[in-house]
Amino acid sequence: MNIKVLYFARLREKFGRAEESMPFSAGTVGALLELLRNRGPVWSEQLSADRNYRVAVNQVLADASTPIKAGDEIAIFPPVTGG
Amino acid sequence: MNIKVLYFARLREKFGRAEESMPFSAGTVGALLELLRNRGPVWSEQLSADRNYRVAVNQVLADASTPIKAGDEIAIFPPVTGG
Amino acid sequence: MKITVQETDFDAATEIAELRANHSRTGAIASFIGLVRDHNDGDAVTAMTLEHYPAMSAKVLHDIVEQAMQRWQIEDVTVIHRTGRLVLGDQIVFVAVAAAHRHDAFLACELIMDFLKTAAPFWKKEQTAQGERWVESRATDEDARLSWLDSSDISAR
Amino acid sequence: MKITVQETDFDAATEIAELRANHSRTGAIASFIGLVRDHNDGDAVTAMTLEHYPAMSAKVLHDIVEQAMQRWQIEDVTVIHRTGRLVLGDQIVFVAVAAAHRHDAFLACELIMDFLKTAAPFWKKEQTAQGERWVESRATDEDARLSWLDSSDISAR
Repeated sequence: MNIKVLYFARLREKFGRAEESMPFSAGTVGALLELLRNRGPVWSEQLSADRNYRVAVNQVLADASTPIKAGDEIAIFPPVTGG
Repeated sequence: MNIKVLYFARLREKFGRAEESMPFSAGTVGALLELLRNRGPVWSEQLSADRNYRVAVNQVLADASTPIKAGDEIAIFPPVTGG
Repeated sequence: MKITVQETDFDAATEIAELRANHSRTGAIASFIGLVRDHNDGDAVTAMTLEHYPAMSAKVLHDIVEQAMQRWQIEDVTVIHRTGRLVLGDQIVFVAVAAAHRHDAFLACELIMDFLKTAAPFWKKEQTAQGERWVESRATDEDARLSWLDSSDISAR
Repeated sequence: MKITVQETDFDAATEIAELRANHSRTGAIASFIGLVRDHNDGDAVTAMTLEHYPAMSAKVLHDIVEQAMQRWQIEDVTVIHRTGRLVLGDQIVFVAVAAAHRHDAFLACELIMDFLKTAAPFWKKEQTAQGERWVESRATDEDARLSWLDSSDISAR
């Protein structure tokens, strides 16, 4: 199955991409983060558990246990600073 | 000595006047109120101690013990309802 | 600081633009507009007349604004209160507070309104279907004023 | 209810006039404008770029406004958030709440801003004399959000 992953703000810059479509076998947000951390030092550093970032699944805030299914839109971003 | 007394809103209507200049021998707000109450039933009723009204001396809120001197401007009015 | 009592209407955007001018530290503007609404105490209201004590009203508004400026970090404040005859939907009062941070602006704006409601010498006479009547002061307005007296400067809600 | 995320500027008076139209029960309008200010964390700021997550930002703003409308007696709400490049003094965000009574309007307006600051997916990148930098989120904003969670509907400050 394929999912869409979006990155915003500092993470978009660090990862050098705003979005990507990627294969992902059914799992959770936690499993996706683990997969991304294995891409290399920038990824493992920015997405380490002690970093402050948020994950949304289909535009709703999620946590590590949130399930991901085919076609979902996952967004990973730093704490928000609007207003 | 003479003082100026102003009346506002409901009290202005009840007393049939917006302001007056009146002789008043040195005393307090309490003494002035007693003098006004002696003018008749409308005055004694509107200015009775259980009625809710305010007195200002020279545009500053006062109480019964506030002294009044020659030339002072005394205002008597209902609780405010602006805004 | 701009404090005026006037019969004429005001334009909120013009006032806010003036408030912002020359205050580059301003990051937040909280403002309030009070309007003549269609009902009060259960009766339909069509219009009202606002009376004030001219020698005292602007003075009290100044005192209130000074209290707010001593309590929070405020850049500037505008207060406009109208008098005379007003009809349904008309603007009655405008308060705008410019500050570096939003919490200061919100608190100052609300305090100014709460104190204005209970201390500034204005009186409303409403025209209703049942005739004219002087508006009664509200215990809830006095409660609102009192709520500011026993709270610390920056406190939880 | 009007909620927009846009690059273009807005005019507060136009927005307030639209908010008032068709709401004769409205006696109070509390509003807030957030501006680009000249300093942040000690450095001079000359401009900023605001990025957002388009599919999510308006959705979150809607959710926030719904929460406020369930909590207080609110007639109508307008929220405008700008994105893109903004310079010193530019308007960033506008929130206006129309209600019968002022306390409801003030509380709703402040809650919407506090929740927006901590939940709506917008990010600021500032241009300072020291170069570009992403704005850091503030613990005080999170504290402000939390302050709404354990308070009753009409509570002392």
